[in-house]
Amino acid sequence: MKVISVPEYCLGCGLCEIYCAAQHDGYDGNVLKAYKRGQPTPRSGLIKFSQISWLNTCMNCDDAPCLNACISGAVKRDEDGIIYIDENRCVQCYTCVMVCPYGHAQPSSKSGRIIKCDLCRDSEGIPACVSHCPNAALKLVQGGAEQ
Amino acid sequence: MKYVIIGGCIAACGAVEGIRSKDAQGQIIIIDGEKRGAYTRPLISYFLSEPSKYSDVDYRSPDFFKDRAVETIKARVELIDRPGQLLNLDNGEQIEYDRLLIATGASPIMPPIPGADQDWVKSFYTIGDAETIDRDIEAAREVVVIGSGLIGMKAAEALFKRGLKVHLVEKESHILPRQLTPGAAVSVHRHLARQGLDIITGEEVAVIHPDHQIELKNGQKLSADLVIMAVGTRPNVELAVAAGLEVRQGVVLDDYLRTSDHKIYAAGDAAETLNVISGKQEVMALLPHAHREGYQAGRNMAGMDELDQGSIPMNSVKLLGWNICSAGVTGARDGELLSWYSKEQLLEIKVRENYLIGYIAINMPEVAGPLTNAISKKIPAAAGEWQEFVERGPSLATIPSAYWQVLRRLEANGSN
Amino acid sequence: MKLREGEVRIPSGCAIAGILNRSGQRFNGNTIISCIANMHQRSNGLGGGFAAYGIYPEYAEQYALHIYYDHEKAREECEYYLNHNFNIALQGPVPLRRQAKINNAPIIWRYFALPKEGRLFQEEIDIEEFVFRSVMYINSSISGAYVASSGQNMAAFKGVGYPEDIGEFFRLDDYSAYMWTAHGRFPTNTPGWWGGAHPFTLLNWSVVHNGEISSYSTNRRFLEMYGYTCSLQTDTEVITYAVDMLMRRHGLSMEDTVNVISAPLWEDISDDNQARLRRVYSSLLLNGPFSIIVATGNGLMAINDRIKLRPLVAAEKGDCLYVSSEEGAIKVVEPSPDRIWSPGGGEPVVGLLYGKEKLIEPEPKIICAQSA
Amino acid sequence: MGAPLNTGFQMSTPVFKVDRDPDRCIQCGVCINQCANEVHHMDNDGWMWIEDEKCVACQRCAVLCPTRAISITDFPVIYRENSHWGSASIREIYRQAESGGVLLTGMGNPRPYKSYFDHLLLNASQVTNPSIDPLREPMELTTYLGNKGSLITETEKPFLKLKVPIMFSAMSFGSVSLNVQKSLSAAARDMGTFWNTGEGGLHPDLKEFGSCAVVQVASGRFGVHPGYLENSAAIEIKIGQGAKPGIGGHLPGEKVSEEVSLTRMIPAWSDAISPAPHHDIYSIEDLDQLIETLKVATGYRKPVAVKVAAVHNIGAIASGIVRAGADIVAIDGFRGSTGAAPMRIRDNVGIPIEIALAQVDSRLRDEGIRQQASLVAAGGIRSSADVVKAIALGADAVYIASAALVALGCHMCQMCFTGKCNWGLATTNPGLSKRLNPELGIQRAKNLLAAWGHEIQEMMGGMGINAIDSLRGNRLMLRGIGLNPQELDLLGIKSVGD
Repeated sequence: MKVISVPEYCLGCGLCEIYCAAQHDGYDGNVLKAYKRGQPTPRSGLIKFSQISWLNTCMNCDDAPCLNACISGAVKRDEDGIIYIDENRCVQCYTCVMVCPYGHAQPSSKSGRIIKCDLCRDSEGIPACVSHCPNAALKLVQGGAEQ
Repeated sequence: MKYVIIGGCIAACGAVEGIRSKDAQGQIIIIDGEKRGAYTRPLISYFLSEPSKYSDVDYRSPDFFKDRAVETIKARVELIDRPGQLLNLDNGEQIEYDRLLIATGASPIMPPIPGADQDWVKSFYTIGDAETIDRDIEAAREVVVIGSGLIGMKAAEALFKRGLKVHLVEKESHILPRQLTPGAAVSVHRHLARQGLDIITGEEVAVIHPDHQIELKNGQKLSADLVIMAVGTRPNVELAVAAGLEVRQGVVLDDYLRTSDHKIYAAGDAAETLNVISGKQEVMALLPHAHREGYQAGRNMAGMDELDQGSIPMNSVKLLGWNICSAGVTGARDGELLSWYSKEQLLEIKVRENYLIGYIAINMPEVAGPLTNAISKKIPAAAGEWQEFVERGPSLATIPSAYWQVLRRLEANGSN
Repeated sequence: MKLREGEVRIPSGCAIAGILNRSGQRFNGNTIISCIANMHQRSNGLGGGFAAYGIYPEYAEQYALHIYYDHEKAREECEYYLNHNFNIALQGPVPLRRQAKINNAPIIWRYFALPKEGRLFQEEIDIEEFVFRSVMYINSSISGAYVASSGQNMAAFKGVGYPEDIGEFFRLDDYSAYMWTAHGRFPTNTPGWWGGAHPFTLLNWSVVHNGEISSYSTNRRFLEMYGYTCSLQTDTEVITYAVDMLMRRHGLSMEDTVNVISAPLWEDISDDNQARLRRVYSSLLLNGPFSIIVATGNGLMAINDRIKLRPLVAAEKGDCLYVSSEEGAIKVVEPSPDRIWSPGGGEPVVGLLYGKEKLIEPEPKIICAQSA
Repeated sequence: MGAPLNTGFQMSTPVFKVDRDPDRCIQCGVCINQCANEVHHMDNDGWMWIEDEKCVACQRCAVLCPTRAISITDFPVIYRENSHWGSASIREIYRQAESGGVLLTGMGNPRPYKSYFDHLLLNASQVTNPSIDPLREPMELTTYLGNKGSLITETEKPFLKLKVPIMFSAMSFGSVSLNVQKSLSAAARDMGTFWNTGEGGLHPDLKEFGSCAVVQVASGRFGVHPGYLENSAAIEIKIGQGAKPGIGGHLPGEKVSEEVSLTRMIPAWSDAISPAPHHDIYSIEDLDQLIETLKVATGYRKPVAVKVAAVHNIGAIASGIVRAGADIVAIDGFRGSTGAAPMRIRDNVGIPIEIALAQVDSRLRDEGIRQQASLVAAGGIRSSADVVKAIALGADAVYIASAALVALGCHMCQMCFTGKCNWGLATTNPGLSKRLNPELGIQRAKNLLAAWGHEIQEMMGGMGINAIDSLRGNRLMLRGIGLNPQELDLLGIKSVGD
C-alpha cells in the first residue's frame, strides 16, 4: 500500500500536511490542539513544483533502499508491507535519507530521528492526508514502487 | 541445490534473502569464523559512545537464519577445492557445494609504524575491538586516532563523547579525504574543532613510544593513553587467491557477480563491483552495497541471470550534530563544481554534461536522497537545470523536472 | 352543495365477475347474480350493475341506447336530439321490479335505433363513430341525461344498491345472455347517482373494474386530446375510453392493447414493437391497482395491473369461462371447474365466442387525433 | 458616456465581514492560498490581515479551514434602510456611480418572488389503493423524449432515452471549466441521461461524450460545425435563457482562454457575445427552416430541441415551436441561472417555470399536439420534489444546472462572471479549474441523480404509481396551498382539501 498524489488535481492547499502532522505524535488528529499545544511535524511534505504540486509520500518500495541501507534495523516493514521507523533504534546516521529516491524519509526537526509516512498505521481508517484532501488528489493504492 | 556461504555478515544475510526469494527448498550453509553472528559494523562507534544504549548491534533478528532454514557452522575455511567443489574447514570437516559465495569481508590495515605493536595501540573494526576499547578507556584521559576516514572520525567522536581528549592525525591535507573536497572539509573541520577535537592534518605518526608519547614526523609529540589505528581496510582475499581465482584489489567478478569460476560468487567488502560513475570494478566497502550485492549474488546462485546494476560510492555520517552525505565523484578532476551554502549548510554538486556525478551535502538531508539516486540511475537533466537547482536554492521543488518525471511523480495521471 | 359523481372523483373498492359461454348458449341472469352476491362484503350497497350480451337478438342490428333521466325535461330534450339523428325502431321504459331496497331510481328508457343516413353523410363518419359522438354529446350537453349503454344486442343494468338487489330490480331473471359481467361497488362516500354505477359502457364495450387508477389524470388528459369527454371522473370511464381508442380507433390488437394499458416493465421488453407501443402510448399505461373485465359482443378480456395489486381469478368448465375477484364466487356457480387459476400481473385472460378471433371486428377504421 | 472615477475611494462599506478567530487560527495559510479574490494575507512577520471588501462569501476559506477559525457574516454596518430603499438598491447605485456600467451578475434570480413549487403539495395513497414500496417493487423512471407521434403505424421519429428524467442543462465550456463538463458528461453517460454543451462547442477531450450530449446551436453559432452536430444525441436551438430572456450570451474575455477560443472558434481573451436574436430567425417560419436545416444536416437521425425562456405569451410560443417541427421544447423559467447576465434583466424579466409549464402543457393538449413534442422544464429545480411537481404539471423531464453545480461545490456566490470561481467551476483559469477533480465531480453528480431518482421513486410509490409515464401531466396528484383561484386555474390544479 502507498499513498499517491494526483498532481493534476493537487491544489497545494497544504491540508494534507496539517492533518498528517496532527495525526501523529499523539495528537490523534486534533489539529487545533496539535498546533496550539504542540510542535506538530508532518511526515510527508508538500512539494510545490512550478505550476503543480504534490505530496511527497512514501512509496513503500518493494525493494526498499531505506530498508536495505539502514545500519541499525530501525527501518522496518510490518506485516501489511508498510515501512516504518522504530525510533528507538534510529542512530541518526541518515543512510536511509541518503538513499531514498523521493527525499521522503527525513529527520524530525524535534528529535533528529527519522520520521516518515507510515500510512497512519496506528489509527483507524485511511491515512489522514487521503481522508482530508478536499479534491481527491491523494489516493491509497495497493503495491509499491519498483526501485 | 546446495549453497554454501563463506562469511556470516551483511553480504551473507543479503545472499540468504536473495536465494530464498527464488529457492525456498535448497540447502544453505553458512561458514562463519566470527564468534558473533551478523552485526552492523557501523554501529560499533555508537556502542563505544554509549555502550548501555547501543548494546544491540545485531543486523537481523536472532531467528533470521533459523527462519530461513540456514545451517551455520562456526569454523574457518582453510581451502577451497574447486575441482572437487569442496571446502576444507579448520575443524576437519569437508563441505560440498553446488554454489559458493565468498563473503569474507575486509580487515583493518595496521601500518608499519614503529611501536604500533604495543597492546595499547588498537584497531577499531569489530565489536570485539569496541568492547576492548570500552574496557581500556575507563582509566584513560587522552587518545590519538590515526586516520580521519569514516571509521576514524566516528571513533574520534565516540571517544570525545566519552569525555576523552582526542587528537586526530590525518596524513592527507584534509579530513575525510575520500568523502569531502578540501572546501567542504574546512567547514566540517571548523565545526569539530570548535567542539574541542584536536585535528592535525597533513601529518603522519612517526613513532609510538612506549612511554605513551606519540611522535609525529614534524617532531611534535602527543601524549595518549590509547592509540586507535583507523587508516583503512583491505579485502580478505587470501582464500580466493589460494583457490586460483582472479583477484585484483578484491575478488574480480563478472556482470553476474561470478568469479572466474562460475560456480563461485563473491559479494561485499571482499569483492570488486561496478562503480556506475567510473564504469570500473572497484572495492566499495559499504554496508548497503554489501547487502545489495549479497542479495543479487544469491538470486543468481539460485538460477537467475540478472545483471548486477552496480552502485556508487556513498556515505552518510553524523559528526557531533552535523550530517554529511556524499556520493559519487568528489575528486577535483571530474566535472563542473557548483556550490551553495548558507549558515551551517553546504551543498557541492559535480555535473558532467547534464548528468549529476557527485555531491556533498552538509546538513541538507532534504535533497540527499534524490541526488544520490540521480547519480546512480544516471538521470539526465535539461541543460542548465542543475545550475538552476543550485541558484534557486536546493530543495525538492527545484530538483530538475526530468528527475521527477523518471520517478513518475510529474505524470498527468500521477499514478505509479 | 354535495357534488354528484361526475363532478367529483370518488375512489372505491369493488367486486367484479364475468361469465361467458363460448358456444353462444344463453343463460339467464340468476347465475351471475348468485356469483356477485357471494362477494357481498366487497360492496357497500352504494353501487351495483351488470352487462348482458345477446339479450336483444330481435334487435341485433339496432343500437340499444339505455338512457337514465333525472327528470322528464331531460327525456324530452334527449328524445328531440335522438329523433333528429336516429331512426328509432322501438322505444320505451326498461321493465323494472319496484321493491323496497332500491330507491331514488331515475327515469330509465331504452331506444333501439340506427343513425339517420343523412346525418352520417353530413358528418362524413362511420356509424360507430356517429353513435360514439352522440353518446358524448348527450352525456356532456344534455343536463340530466346519461347514456347507460349504447351497444348492439347488449345492455348495461346498473344503479345504486347492492348488485343482487339491482339485478332483482332490473328483472335480470327475465333476460338470457351468452355473457354476463357484474360489478359490486364499495365507494368511499355516498354518490347516490345511478350514472356513476358500473359497468361503464360505450358502444359494445363494457368495463367492470376493481381498483383505483393512480394515473387517472394522465390517462384522462391524454384521452381528452383525442376527443373523449370524461364526464364521469371515474377510472372505469377512462379505461373504457382507453380500450376504445386503442382497439377501435387505432386498430391495435388485443395483445398490443394489453401491452399499452398493462405494459410490461422496460426491462422485460425485448421486442421493438412492444417498446414502440410504450413510447407512443406511455400516457395510456393504467397505473395503480386494478383488475378489470372488458367485454364486447365477441367475448371478454380480464386483466390485472402489471404488478397485480388487485385480485383476479379465472376458471373454465366446458364452454364456460369464469372470471371473478374471488375464487369462492366462481365455486358458488361452478363447484367443479376443469381448471382454475390466478393470472399474473398484466397477463390477460381472454375468452371469445367460438369462431371469433378478436374482441372487435370487422377491422376497425383508424381515426386520427382531432383538434377540439 | 460613463467613465470610472479617478479615485479608489468607494462609498459603500463591504458586503461581508470575514472574521478569523485567533484562538483557533494556526496560521497554516490554507485560506490565503485558496482565496482567488485575495481576501486573506500574511506578512513575512506572521501578521495576518483581511480585506473584507474583496470577499464574495463563496465560503472556500471557511470550508477548508482545518480549525474552523473563519466565519463570514454580513457586514454589520447597515445602510439607513427603509422599506422601499433596501441596502442592495443603495449599494448598487454607488457601484454604478463609480463605474458607469451595467451591473453584471451570475446564477439565478434571487429576489423574493413567489416560488410556486413551494405552494404545491403531493398526494399519497391511503387505504383505497396501496402505495408501492420502491425497495420491493419495480419503479420505472425511464423517459423518452421526442416526437412520439399518435399512431404506431407512423414511422418512428428519433428520440432520447433517459433512465432518469433529469438532464444537465446547458453550461458552455468557457462559462464553466472543462472539468465541470467532464464531470457532468461522464455522470450523464453513467446514469443514462444527457448533458448539454451550451453554446460553447465540444472540447476535443469530450468527444467520447458526444453520444450523450445535447449540442446547442445558439445565436452566436460558437463551435458549430458538421462534426459537432453529428457527434451528438440531440441538437438544441437556444432561443432564450431564463436568466436573461431577450438578450444574448456574454462570456467575458477573461474566461476566453486559448482552449475556450479553439473550442468556440473565436479569438482568445476577447468577449464572446452571442447576439440577442438569431439573425436568421426573425419569426416563427424562420425557426421552422432552421429546425429543418439541422434535421437535414443530420439525416433526420437526431431529435431537435428548441429552448426558450418562459415569458408572458409562452403557451402560444411553445405551440408555434412544436408546429415548426421541434421534437423537444425546453422552457427555462425566470429562476434559471447564468454565468453572466445584466442584473436588471436577471431579476426582472420572465415568468415562473411552474406557471409557464402548466400553460404550455395545457395549450399543447388543447391543440392536440402534445404527442408531437416532449417538454423539458428548466430554471430553478432544486430538489427531487420540484422534479416530481414539474412532471405532474406536464413536463416529460427537467434540466438542472444550478443544482448540478451545487453538487459539484458551487456555493452560490453569484460571481461566475468574474472567472475567479474559488470552487473551480465557473472559471477557465487552470489553477482554479483544477480544484474540481472530475473523478470526484462525476461521483458527486451521479450521487445527486441517484439520490433524486430514489426520492422520485419514493414519492411515486407513495402515489401508487410505478412508471414515471403515469405521473406526467397527472395534475390530480398536486394540490395548491396558499394560492388564489386564478393561480390554481393557471396551474390546472385544485386547492388542498378539494
